[in-house]
Amino acid sequence: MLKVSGLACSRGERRLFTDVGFSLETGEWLHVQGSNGAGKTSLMRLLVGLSPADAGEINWRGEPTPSLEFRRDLIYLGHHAAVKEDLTPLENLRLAAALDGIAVDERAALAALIRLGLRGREDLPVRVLSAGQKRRVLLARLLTRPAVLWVLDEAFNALDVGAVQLLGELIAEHLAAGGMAILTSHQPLPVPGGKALVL
Amino acid sequence: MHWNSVGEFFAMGGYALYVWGSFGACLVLMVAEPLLAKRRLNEVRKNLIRERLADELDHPSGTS
Amino acid sequence: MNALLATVRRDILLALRRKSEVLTAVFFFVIVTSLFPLGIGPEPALLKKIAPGILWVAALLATLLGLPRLFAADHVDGTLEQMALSPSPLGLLVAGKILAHWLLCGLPLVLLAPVLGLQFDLDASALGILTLALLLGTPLLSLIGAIGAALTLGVRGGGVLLALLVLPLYIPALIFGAGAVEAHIAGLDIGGHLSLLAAMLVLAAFFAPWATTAALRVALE
Amino acid sequence: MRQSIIHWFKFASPQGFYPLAGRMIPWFWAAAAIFGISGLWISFFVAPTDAQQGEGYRIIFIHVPASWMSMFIYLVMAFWAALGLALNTRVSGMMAQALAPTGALMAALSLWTGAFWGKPMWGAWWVWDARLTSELILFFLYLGFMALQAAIDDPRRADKAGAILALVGVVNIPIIYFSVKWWNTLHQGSTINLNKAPSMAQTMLWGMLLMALAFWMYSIAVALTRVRAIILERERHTEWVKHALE
Repeated sequence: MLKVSGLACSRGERRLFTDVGFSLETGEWLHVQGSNGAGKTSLMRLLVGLSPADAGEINWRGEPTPSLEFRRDLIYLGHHAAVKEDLTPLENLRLAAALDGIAVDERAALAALIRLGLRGREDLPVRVLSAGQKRRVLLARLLTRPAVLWVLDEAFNALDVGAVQLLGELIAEHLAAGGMAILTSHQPLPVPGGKALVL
Repeated sequence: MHWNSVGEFFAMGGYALYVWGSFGACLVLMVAEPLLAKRRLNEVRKNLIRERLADELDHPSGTS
Repeated sequence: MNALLATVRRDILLALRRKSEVLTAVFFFVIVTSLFPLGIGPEPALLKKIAPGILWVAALLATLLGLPRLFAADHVDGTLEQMALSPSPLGLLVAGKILAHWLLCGLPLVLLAPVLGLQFDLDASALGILTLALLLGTPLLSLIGAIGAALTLGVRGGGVLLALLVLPLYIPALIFGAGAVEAHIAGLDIGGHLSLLAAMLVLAAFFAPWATTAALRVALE
Repeated sequence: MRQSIIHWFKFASPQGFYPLAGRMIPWFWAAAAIFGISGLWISFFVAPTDAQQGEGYRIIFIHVPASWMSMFIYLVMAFWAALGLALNTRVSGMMAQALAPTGALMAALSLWTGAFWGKPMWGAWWVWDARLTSELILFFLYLGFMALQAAIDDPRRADKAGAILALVGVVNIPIIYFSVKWWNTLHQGSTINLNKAPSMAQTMLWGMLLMALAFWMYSIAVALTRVRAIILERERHTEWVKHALE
């Protein structure tokens, strides 16, 4: 489904990596590893189509990306909180879905928030939540947005033990249902299996 | 040729300030701009040559 | 289309949670227009003559005031990134954001202009023309301004740079907008002014979201 | 055919363009000098005194070419910018960046000479004449372009952002020009105009044309010099630069 070959990237004058290639099929996940500054985040941004590659090809379902179909199948969660501080978790979740052109009713949104352990926080402005809780609001999007490919950049940061466990479960469920995931981290992840890519 | 003397030429029929003010500014700018551009080029060149020299001193064998 | 409306709803909701940001531009408009008579003197004939120009320049600067925030907040918290990767076309979301900017920063000026015009001794028909011209012109300002806001996103000294980029492009809107009111006061036909203003609005509505989207993608790289 | 395409791509790379520009620059300087000297000779010694404006009209021989060049350079700049956006060629962005200061200089010259002509003719250094006003706005557009490029650190992003701005500007310039002209006629602007000032004798036209050619050659020569500097600055870590220096 996802085929990447010959990817190269430089930041300013510095070459980050050259000739990165891998392929991913349904039910598989990729663990991108590397020390600080190795270019993990750059690779993620390149894969999802935020920045152009110096060289190389990315194909999704046999078509070169970025395509509208790719964006429909993709969910990318990066370093940013990507939630609005002035809105409640519920509003954040539903408005984000609306922007994506997906209708998420209150029931589904509530269910997602409760699964992520935000019961009782649904109606507070996000600004009063802790960093870990903000992260959970963002992660709830994984449940409301049907996507095949999850690209999660340092998603396990700022999460407590319980949340790490939970996210591991979510990813495992997603893979079991025929999904794919690309994760970055410099620590072992609580998800079994997985291909490794070291930058 | 309708100028009877050099003085008349420079007087420009009473418009000396305006005519020479214009042509003078034009001359000054059009001399200054290429010089600045040239200086910028020379500056980069000089820095690069120094860098290359430093490289050679750093790797005396010539393998970089 | 739903995504566009959702963006408008979202931005308005956000603005209502932070009312001060919208109100700043409106207060600015009111205060600046009220300062001119104090600086120039209360002579009605003179005020009447300069009214269209002053109201338009003030409206121009007031819209400019809200522009740096148009994309900056979404850029900082990462929601802009999510928009760029959304299955909805980014151009549509951007159009929604521009529309929301106009509803929040442009429309209030249009509605206030007739009231402020009274300070300058404009009669009812001139006030009507002023409102109509602003109604056509302020969306144009939001559209052109959005391009500048996207280009200067995350750039050093963005706010001042934005003014430098955008104000020269505002000149045609100013000329035809203020010109319509002046022509009306002078007893001339104003059809030409308004139709040119409308033509520019159509042109901008077509091209500006596209250029803004391109600039945003560059800024996100 | 295939051969020639490869040939062109060679010059579209900084590596190929740098030495090519270096070889072309002296020729453009020579052409600028020849056109300039003959143009100046016509403007001072051949062209007759104008019946209405006396000798003051001779400013036209630099004012008009400077105005032409300021507009023309913006078009060329936008052309390079569009090319850079469409084909992703690196030299295009560098050319656009190299042209902007020269364009701004031409606009500044046009404004300066316009003021020096206006003082004796209109009795004021500045009159809100349609052409001068448009030129002033064009000058602002150049400043905006340069300021935007200077404010962005990443050269690739600077090129792209500048390109979008240049294209927006190029769409707007006719609109701005037209609206300023409209505004000017409504407010009963000045009746004498610098650009169609004298009853345009044949020799005057020739003088203007030669001066315009001189300005044109000058602009190319300066822009090429500047683009060489930009190429070296941006490519300083590449292997070819090390060999290209003497």
